[in-house]
Amino acid sequence: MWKWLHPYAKADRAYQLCNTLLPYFAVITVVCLVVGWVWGLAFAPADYQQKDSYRIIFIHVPSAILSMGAYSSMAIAAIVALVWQLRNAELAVIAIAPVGAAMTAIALITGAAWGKPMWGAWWVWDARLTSELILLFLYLGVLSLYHAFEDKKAAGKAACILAIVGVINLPIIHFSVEWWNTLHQGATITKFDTSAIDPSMLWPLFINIAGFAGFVGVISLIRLKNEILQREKHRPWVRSLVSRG
Amino acid sequence: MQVNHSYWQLFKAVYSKDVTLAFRQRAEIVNPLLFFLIVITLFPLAIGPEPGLLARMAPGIIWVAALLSTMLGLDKLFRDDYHDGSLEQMIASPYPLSLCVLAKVFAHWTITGLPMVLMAPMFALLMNLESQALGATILTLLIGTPLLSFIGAIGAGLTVGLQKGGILMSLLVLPLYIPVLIFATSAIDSSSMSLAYGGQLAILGAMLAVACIAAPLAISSALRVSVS
Amino acid sequence: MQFESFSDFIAMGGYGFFVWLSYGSCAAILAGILLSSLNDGKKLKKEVKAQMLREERIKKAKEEAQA
Amino acid sequence: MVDYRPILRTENTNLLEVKSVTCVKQERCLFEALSFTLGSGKIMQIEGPNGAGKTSLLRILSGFAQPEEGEVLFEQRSINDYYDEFAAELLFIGHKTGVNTQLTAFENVCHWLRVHGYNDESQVYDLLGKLGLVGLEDVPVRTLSAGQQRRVALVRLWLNSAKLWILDEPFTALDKKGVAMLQCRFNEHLEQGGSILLTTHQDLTQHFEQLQTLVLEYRH
Repeated sequence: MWKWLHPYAKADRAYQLCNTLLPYFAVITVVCLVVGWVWGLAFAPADYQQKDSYRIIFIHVPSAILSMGAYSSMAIAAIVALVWQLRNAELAVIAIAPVGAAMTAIALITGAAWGKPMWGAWWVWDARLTSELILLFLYLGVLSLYHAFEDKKAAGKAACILAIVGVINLPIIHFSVEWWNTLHQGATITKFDTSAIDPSMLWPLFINIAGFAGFVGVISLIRLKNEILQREKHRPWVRSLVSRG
Repeated sequence: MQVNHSYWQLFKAVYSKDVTLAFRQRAEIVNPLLFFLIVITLFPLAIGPEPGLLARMAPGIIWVAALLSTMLGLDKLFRDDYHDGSLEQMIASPYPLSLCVLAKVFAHWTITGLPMVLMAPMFALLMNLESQALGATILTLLIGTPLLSFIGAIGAGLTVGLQKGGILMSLLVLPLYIPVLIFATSAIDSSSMSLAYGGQLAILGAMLAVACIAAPLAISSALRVSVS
Repeated sequence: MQFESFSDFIAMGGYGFFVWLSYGSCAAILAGILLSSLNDGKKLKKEVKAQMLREERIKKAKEEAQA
Repeated sequence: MVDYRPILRTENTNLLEVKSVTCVKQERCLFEALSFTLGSGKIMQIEGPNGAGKTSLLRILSGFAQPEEGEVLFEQRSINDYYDEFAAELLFIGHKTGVNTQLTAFENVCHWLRVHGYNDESQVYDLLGKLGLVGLEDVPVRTLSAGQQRRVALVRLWLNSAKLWILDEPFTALDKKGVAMLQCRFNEHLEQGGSILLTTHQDLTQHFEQLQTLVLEYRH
């Protein structure tokens, strides 16, 4: 199984792979995001209870899902990097982290903006919002640890270790926060029942999720390309690539 | 020279070195405790001295203070060994590095965690905590503070090679402390309401068991990265 | 189309501020990270080019010194 | 601990084998495709200007740092895969000597012995005396001079059964007598079939017949 993967362990092949994948991801992203946003904002019917404010769901839910998804893919890359000593996987960890942090930030901001009309407060110590906030701290930890090291080889390894420690802790944190929340829950919080959502709202949601996933892919690929270039700066293939155009 | 491998001997050697050093520079033991005490003193001054309010907030205050004073000692955990080259000698020993790390974490707990457990009754008195909650406070500190040392040591190992590792370490470690904080404070809360708190203690114990096994591995690989 | 007019669309049934705040900040963050990533790549390529030119200059100077 | 290792040691095997090792630091290539071997009973001096990568090389050979490419074999096995076994046969003394300045000389040496699995502490006092630290055995090391502190670290050379010694600038801060003692100890170790890898700016050619030298150049 590893045979077909092996060539991509070489930096220049990985760079080429990024280049081939990038257009597909870009097309998916642009199409899905345009369709999803227009549909979600203008064509999806208004919610019976929350009226038009529920339209935030079309960016809040995808960004929340992708913030978790990006973290788990980052952790998988970190495990691959440490176990099989693959340099490119290490770079992938660093490439995914910023876009994951951005997704988390979007989920938090949209959550707050949705919470104000619904709950009457910008911030509520709701279990999901709280664990999202902690997730943001974990992302920022990985990023700031990476940037604190001068030796980027050591930086990559350290970031990988932290990402793995984080992913082991994440379920524990999530579970504990949820449990803490049910313990302290006040009466003001209304729960959203997402399972009973109407298909006419579900479709734009799915399309938006696909669009956000594509966006995470696009940014990860671009940043992975950058990281490879940065690390292989002095290699001949980079030079010929640059001088070609 | 005779070579005689004994894991227990190694554990003792590393542990006793750290503890001896701490006892030679008393400040290392006393300062975190004083810090703990001062933080706890600040709360009544900030939020008012009503006994009811204090008792309500006591578990949280005691635990936040415990988290912060554990962080104080963590920065030093590997720093001296890193700078004088002892860490390299530890890596270049025929023993597994994780065992040395286990001994060092245990020593750190003896120096910072254990005194806090012993002083807990006094803090509970200061905060007007109900007497039935005292047992829970001591028990959660007893199980929770080694957990803090283990998790914190991962951060300390990752940042030991950095110039300004101290603040960064707090940023990395504090989010990971959240589950400990939640379960410990809720155990004290339950006990002050005369409810059973065995469940929370069991969860803390389970986390400690996992940390005992997994954390030394993470810490030793972090140290290898920092040394390279 | 769920809305009668463009102003209705902007008003979002009274929730316009919150909806547009979310979408606006989301778009800003997405665009920001995309542009900065692309910009990083361009900067890197420029750096490599500059390094190559520098090396060429050193080489030339050495050759001239020899000749 | 039981030794399960297969017996591979024939007389002329190479103790240490370096296979096309490349080291890149801070985006600067220090050395590329470096290969050499070190047999038992041999001493090798690594020379080169500051910044040529001497210390980096020693750290790779001791297994602290990983090379960009290539591998290091000790008794024909990769040091990374069998690190604990390799460490049992390695004595490393770097720039940072691993001496804690708060502890006394005696405590330092004993701690080192215990961490490395040696448990005979009877000779420590005598050896400290032999190295000119009489009366200083039980004062904190921070009160000693730089040369004396280095001697505390170098006592380990008399207290180990490692085959391979890797020493980074062992002669720093030592006086003439200290240097002579060290060279004498090196010869003993070589006669017993041990090997030494060291960096130093001293000229060692007169003192060791089997001296090999490896010159690293500063690369831009």
